Amino acid sequence: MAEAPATPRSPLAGLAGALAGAQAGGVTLTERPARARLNLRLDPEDEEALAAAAAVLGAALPLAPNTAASAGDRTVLWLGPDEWLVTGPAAEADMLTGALAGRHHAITDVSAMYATLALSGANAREVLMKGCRLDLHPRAFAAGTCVQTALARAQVILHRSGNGQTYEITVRNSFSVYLATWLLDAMAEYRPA
Amino acid sequence: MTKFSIFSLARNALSHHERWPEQWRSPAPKPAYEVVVIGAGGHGLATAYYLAARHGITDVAVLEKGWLGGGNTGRNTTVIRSNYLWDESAALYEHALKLWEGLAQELNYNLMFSQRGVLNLIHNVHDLQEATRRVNANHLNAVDAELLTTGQVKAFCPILNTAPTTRYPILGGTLQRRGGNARHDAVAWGYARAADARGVDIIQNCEVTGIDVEGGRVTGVQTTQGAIAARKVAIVVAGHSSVLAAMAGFRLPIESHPLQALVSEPLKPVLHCVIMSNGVHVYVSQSDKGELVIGAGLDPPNSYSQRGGLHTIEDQMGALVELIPIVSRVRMMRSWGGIVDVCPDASPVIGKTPVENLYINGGWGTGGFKSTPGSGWVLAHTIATGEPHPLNAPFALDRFTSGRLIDEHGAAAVAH
Amino acid sequence: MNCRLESGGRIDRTQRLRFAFNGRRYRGFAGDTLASALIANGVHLTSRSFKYHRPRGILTAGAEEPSALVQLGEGARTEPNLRATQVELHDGLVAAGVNAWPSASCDLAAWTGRLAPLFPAGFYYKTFLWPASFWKAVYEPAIRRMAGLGRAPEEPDPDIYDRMNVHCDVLVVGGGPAGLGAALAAGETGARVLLVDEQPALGGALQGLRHRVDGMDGAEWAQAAAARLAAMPEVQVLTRTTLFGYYDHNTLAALERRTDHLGPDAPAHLTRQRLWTVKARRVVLATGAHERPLVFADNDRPGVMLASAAQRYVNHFAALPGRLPVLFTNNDDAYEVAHDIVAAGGKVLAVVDCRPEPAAPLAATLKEAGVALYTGAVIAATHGTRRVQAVTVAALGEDGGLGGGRWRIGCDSVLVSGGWNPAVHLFCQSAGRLTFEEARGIFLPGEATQALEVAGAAAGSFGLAACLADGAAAGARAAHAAGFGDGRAPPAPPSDAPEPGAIAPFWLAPGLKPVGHGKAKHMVDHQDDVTAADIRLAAREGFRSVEHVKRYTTVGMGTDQGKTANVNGLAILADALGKSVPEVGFTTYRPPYTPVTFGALAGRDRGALMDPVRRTAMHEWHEAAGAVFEPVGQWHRPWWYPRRGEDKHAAVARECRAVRAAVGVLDASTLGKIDIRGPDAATLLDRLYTNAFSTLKVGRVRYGLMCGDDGMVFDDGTTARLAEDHYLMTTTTGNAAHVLEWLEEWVQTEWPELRVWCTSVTEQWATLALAGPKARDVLAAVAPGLALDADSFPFMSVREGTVAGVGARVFRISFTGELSFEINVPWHHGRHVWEALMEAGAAHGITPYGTEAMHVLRAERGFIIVGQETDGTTTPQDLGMDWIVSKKKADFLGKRAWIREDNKRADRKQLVGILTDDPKVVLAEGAQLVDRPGRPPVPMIGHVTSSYMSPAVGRSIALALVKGGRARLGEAVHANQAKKFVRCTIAEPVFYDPEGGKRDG
Amino acid sequence: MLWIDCPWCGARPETEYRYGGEAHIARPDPAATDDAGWADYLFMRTNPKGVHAERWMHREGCRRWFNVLRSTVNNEVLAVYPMGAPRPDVPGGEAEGG
Ligand SMILES: Cc1cc2nc3c(=O)[nH]c(=O)nc-3n(C[C@H](O)[C@H](O)[C@H](O)COP(=O)(O)OP(=O)(O)OC[C@H]3O[C@@H](n4cnc5c(N)ncnc54)[C@H](O)[C@@H]3O)c2cc1C
Ligand SMILES: NC(=O)c1ccc[n+]([C@@H]2O[C@H](COP(=O)([O-])OP(=O)(O)OC[C@H]3O[C@@H](n4cnc5c(N)ncnc54)[C@H](O)[C@@H]3O)[C@@H](O)[C@H]2O)c1
Ligand SMILES: Cc1cc2nc3c(=O)[nH]c(=O)nc-3n(C[C@H](O)[C@H](O)[C@H](O)COP(=O)(O)O)c2cc1C
Ligand SMILES: [Zn+2]
Repeated sequence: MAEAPATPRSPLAGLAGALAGAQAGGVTLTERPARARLNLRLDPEDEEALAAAAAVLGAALPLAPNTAASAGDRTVLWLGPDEWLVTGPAAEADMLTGALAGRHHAITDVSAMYATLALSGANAREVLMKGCRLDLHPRAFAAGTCVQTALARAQVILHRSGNGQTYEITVRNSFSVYLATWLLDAMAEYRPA
Repeated sequence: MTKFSIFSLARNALSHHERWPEQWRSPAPKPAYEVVVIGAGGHGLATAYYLAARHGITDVAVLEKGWLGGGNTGRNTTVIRSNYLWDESAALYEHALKLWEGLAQELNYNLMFSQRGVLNLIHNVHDLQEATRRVNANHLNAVDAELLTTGQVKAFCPILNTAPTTRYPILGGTLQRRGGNARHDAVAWGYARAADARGVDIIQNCEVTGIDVEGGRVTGVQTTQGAIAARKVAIVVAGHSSVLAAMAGFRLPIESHPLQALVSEPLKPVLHCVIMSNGVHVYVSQSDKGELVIGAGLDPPNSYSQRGGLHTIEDQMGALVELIPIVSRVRMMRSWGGIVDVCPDASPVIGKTPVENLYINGGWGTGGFKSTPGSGWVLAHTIATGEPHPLNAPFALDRFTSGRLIDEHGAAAVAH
Repeated sequence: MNCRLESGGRIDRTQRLRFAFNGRRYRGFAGDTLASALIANGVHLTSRSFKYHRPRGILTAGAEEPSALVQLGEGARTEPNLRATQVELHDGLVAAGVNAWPSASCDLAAWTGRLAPLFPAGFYYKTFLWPASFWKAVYEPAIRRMAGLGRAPEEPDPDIYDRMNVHCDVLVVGGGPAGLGAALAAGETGARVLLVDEQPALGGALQGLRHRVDGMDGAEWAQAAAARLAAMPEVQVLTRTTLFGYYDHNTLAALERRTDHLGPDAPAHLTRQRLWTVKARRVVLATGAHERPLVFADNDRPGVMLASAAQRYVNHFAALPGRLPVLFTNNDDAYEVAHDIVAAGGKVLAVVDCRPEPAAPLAATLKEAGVALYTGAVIAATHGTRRVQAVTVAALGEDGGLGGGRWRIGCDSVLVSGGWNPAVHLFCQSAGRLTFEEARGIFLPGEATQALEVAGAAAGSFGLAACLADGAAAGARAAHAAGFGDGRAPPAPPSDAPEPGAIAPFWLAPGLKPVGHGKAKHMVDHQDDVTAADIRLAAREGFRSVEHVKRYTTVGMGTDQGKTANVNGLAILADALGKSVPEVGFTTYRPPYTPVTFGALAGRDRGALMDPVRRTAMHEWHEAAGAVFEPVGQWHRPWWYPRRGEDKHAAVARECRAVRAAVGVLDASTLGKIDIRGPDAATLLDRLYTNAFSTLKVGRVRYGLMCGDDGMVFDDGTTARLAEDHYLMTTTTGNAAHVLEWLEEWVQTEWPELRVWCTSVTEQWATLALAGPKARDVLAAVAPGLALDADSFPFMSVREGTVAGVGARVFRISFTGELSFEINVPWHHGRHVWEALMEAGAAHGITPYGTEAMHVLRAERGFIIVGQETDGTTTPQDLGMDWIVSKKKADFLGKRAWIREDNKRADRKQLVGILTDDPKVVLAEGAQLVDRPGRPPVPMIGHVTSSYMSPAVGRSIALALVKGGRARLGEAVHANQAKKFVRCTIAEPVFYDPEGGKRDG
Repeated sequence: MLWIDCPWCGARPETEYRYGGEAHIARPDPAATDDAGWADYLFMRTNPKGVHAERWMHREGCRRWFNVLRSTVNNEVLAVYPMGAPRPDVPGGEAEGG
């Protein structure tokens, strides 16, 4: 009988070669490995729920729009006033479910729903500006900012992560090949000939 | 009315064209009229013309807040066709198309009505089913229509990219050969001249600011040029339908939206028919002057601003250069917007209103230019007789209460 | 004729360039425009006008050019209607004037000009009416042959384009003295500043002038300013970039020409042009002013040129517009042009000034230099054909007509200046209002409606010192308003330019004959051949609104949009109507300021990137298996999987048979999936679906129909109850996003009290539909832990388990009528599980099937497809699905609408089956049904919604909506398709396994 | 391009939103509403030339619905307010017709 494969298959598997070729020049594009992900819903006024979630996650849920929080290798992205995307170790769902028992909440496993691309380099912002209508200037889009918006013709979660050198673009699987192709096309002018 | 012809042109050339009379008068309004038509767009002017020409009612004023023909009549992409899905629509639009076929002669005004064929493209199975349904319905309604294969599409319009590798390949098309274009301004002017010649007063710069209703019956209008009494009043103001209805105390199933269009710089002829694609949202034809006339879908928010956003145009040009790659280096010369009055079922409202003797003709949304003669014809009938013509009876306001909508979204889809 | 000055100018004389124009070879220098290079070569005749094919030359030196239009380049890269004045010269450039055949100097269509008396404005409305049949056959084709200026390429565009979105605190449009001042002032505050200018270099009018700024040559000062801006980290400067549209909410759009000037050297990896959309906190419009021509008899001959353009050609390009020019003006400032020409070593024959006593400070100097001065005089005629050879100067009489004197002056060019029109285009596009200033005869920006300032000549400040000061002040103000600096303007640099001189607006110079008599044309619009007589004719014929006159005469409707024509035109109209200029008003300014390439508007959204192709986890497997894909919305779904030699029909039939006989597998991942959680989830579903979901047991699945509040069906699907407060809803592929929005809309806007969350999980789960009598066996092989027998896993229930080693949710539902399992596994493992099923099913001949087979299979069972059996006018009752409409629930969406009059009609269209008398005939989907064949018009009673050859039934089958159809089972009808009638019978809409026995295997 | 302030995410371009039409149209009690009343609710709209109370949903972002007062004459946004809140009074809020 068939076993589960050791690693999940990326929706971008078919573009592996093209991505490998996008590691030099003014901007680079890399696919991030798949991680466990949860969509978390709860009432932001429910202090106890917030506290319970924070206790499990090791970080308070970000309440300010367009922000992210992280603790260890876990990040929590603000998606809406009562919605977060938690990326972190697997098995968190059960802990959270336990912690939030009795409180109105929803935890949905979305570990297999997205691909995440990382765009870095001196021209990364410019590449994004070709397809994103938001103000990505550091004054308006500081490191740590995380928004849901449109990039080219795909809806994405755009997170200026770490020290701000990298933009992590999380996109639904079915759009990922399109978006990666679009990015590679937009990057062409910054790549060595 | 001086007859226009090559001979009158030649005769007037001798007097350096200094003896041409006015094409219409600019009279001051009389205190009262038998019929007041609000709105001197194509529909209002046609209504006045047919009132005079067919019903002998000449004590008519057409009141226009700006310049005649300056509403959607003067800003539409001029696609004319009658290949609508439902019987009611096909009958109305086909009646209009038949009138178009003799209109220039009737009005003695060259409307440049050009039956160059309207080609609707098919991009997926659903389109194909809809198109087949519509073409077959058109046949049975005695409206000309053809279902074309991809090859036939290519043969009819060689500049289309029919490669199967495009993002939305062209799987075929429907063609109405009798469809085409007309010169929009001339339609307003031709009707204005002919109506004026029959005694209709066309009063421009005369905005209606109020509608007088007594005991549930209309008695006249308030305007920026004073009060005007009238036995019957017709609201024919397209994008402003709701504003006028509110003056008479009722609401309409209508919302006003910007609809944009644009023209390219004039080019030597490259496109000899009208191309429409609901699938990728664009339609295009080439005017007799040489510009590509291009339209698309409407801007969603309600607005009376007669302007829209560039993003709508960006999308439509993406679609256009995919369909017709050779126009990629052609340039947009001017873009503009109109205010279209959209009904939930993409069909117009023509007939009585809750106020007695007050009639309405509106809700044509993105596609009423083609119906101008037919619409004027049936509204004139309705006003003259007090009862709807069989062709417009189904388009009464009460269909929204009964639920008997005439849903033309499939046929009207993008626009025009 | 070489008209290049020996020295001077800012061209790069070290770089010689070759180019060809109208079939002849010439040379120019780097830094030239096509126009300046032509002028330097003594070429003035460039092209032909639109209507009369009159010879046309270069009128201006910039964006406002109406007449020197060229077809640039050849082959796939050719481009029509470019202004020679804006085309930068590169080596090897090839161009030709438009609208001329065989050439601009000998144009066969020039006969139209000779017939001009028959072709006044709007002549075509008055003729070509008789005989009626000639319109289509003769007249229109002839008119169309005359249409257009340049030619579109005949091949696809080899170049690429892109788009950039940018935000800034202050956008400065125009890099002349005012714009530079504004950008410097704003930039110094630390604000994010974007400066755009359409020209290759900054400096604006300074490039054409000899004035000094801050002790430097003006153009040098501009370069120094550009360097200062470049050093400011938050300032970005875009040259060769035209701001063409000012939209709502301070959103603007600009077109950058990135490689056009490089010609064949353009690097392939760069996009040719870039569309910038700018969201600006504040905007400073420093767009300068356009000089306006004077309207006089035959003022359109090649060699007639704007004075400021001539000045620019001399000062900037070191090219003399003529050896023997005459200057015609109504203002003092134009004298400076004559002065500059003389200073550069050129000659000016005469200055003709329509004012009786000009007070131009330079008049005396010019006289000394031998320039004849005619005051109170006009040019009453020009002579020559392909170029001006002489003018007749005449004195103005008291009454505005010609007075006594006549002087014929042999000359080769006429430089005209009628004053300046502030470039208010963008201001007007922004919805700002204009005011009219009588003294200078100009429209000025008045009240603004968006967050903007206007500075410099665009605001009517024509003096250099004022422009510099204005700009700095506007820049500081704008920055302050955007939150930077204190709003105080930095000191403006000094300059040596004089204050602007006097002007007397002058709209129409009398000719030797009355306007419109004789052959002479007082040209107002040089591109469309609109004359002063045309405008008067329009007024005479009752076209009183300026908008009417525009449309009747086409003034201002050309590629230049009347930049040189409009103000003169409306002043002439005002005169004809006896009104003032502001009473007549102006026509609406619309984007674009100058034309914008379609390709640039399309940007990167071309070819495969025009719209995303959405792919499932198994997409590459399908590709490898040779699937033909069906586009469904943005998705690509396997349509069928042809084997070698199979056509569509054979492949689909094989797939159908496999499912009915053994087992097939379908990629159903595209179905929408929505996770619905919360204590009120059941209540929500009860309100949204026509049937009840609160009564559904945990672990069970129910099919539901969703209607709008108008009672019409808009989606369907199955919903499973996974827990008391947890449902999983499926939607149709095309409606997935719409249904999620529908749920959210009701929850957030109408029923906010409901405690429920809806989350899309469409792409969390890959969905594999395993169908056929052997489905259980196949699944058992890969999911040994799942009890699959009909009792443990009954129809319409859901189980969690492990499939091929992967955690899965398995639903026992069936869209084919066969025993069927829909297996949901995490998307990442979809491909693995698919392959595992293929392997496990190999022994049973497992067959992947596509959407077409799925359609056939479901139609055999009479299952509807929303959007195919429904069209937005179909109710559940019409579909014969009254059984799914709850009679118990007090209210749900759609219910109220069904008691309306229209829903009680007996002749509503109802879903039925249709069987052709000839079982081999497959009707077209979309065939119309009639009771009796006949010649149109024939009343229709319905239409075919689905139609297939059914392998299982062994004949063709169809579904249809037929008026009162349920009551007509067994009756004969006729289907009309492709103008033929096919006899059929109305039947039950279930053709296969009506008892549903096969669903349990 | 309109830029509208999502109450949560801040200023976003029109293209990120779904326009939701006239605001404050409550769904009437179906049992107590005649056909005309139902038509009113389904189809009749104020469509004013002037200030329009309308709904928007931040489709590409937080997916929240909210209300906006906007002039349909010049597209100026005069107020943004939550679903369920009453229409704010804004100066110049008179609509022509309606
Ligand atoms: C960009 C665009 C493209 C289109 N393309 C097509 C197409 O290809 N084919 C097609 O068939 N249709 C098309 N249409 C639709 C078509 O233009 C209209 O349906 C049609 O012209 C409406 O004509 P009308 O006479 O009813 O309205 P209008 O021409 O708009 O006339 C109404 C008049 O009423 C006046 N008015 C308003 N309020 C008052 C008042 N209070 N007092 C006095 N007067 C008032 C207005 O000023 C206006 O002149 C298009 C529309 C647009 C905007
Ligand atoms: N009477 C006179 O002699 C007279 C009259 C008018 C102006 N002038 C002189 O002209 C100068 C005016 O200075 P200014 O700074 O106001 O204007 P300017 O003409 O010097 O600069 C305007 C700049 O904006 C650019 N531009 C215009 N529209 C644009 C657009 N849509 N997109 C991109 N770029 C665009 C132009 O190409 C130009 O470079 C002064 O030197 C003034 O003295 C003299
Ligand atoms: C079919 C059609 C063709 C047009 N052709 C031109 C044209 O060749 N040149 C031009 O400047 N405008 C053209 N226009 C646009 C008008 O100039 C104008 O923008 C439009 O009538 C709307 O009016 P407004 O811009 O004054 O609001 C055309 C409009 C239509 C409807
Ligand atoms: Zn938001």
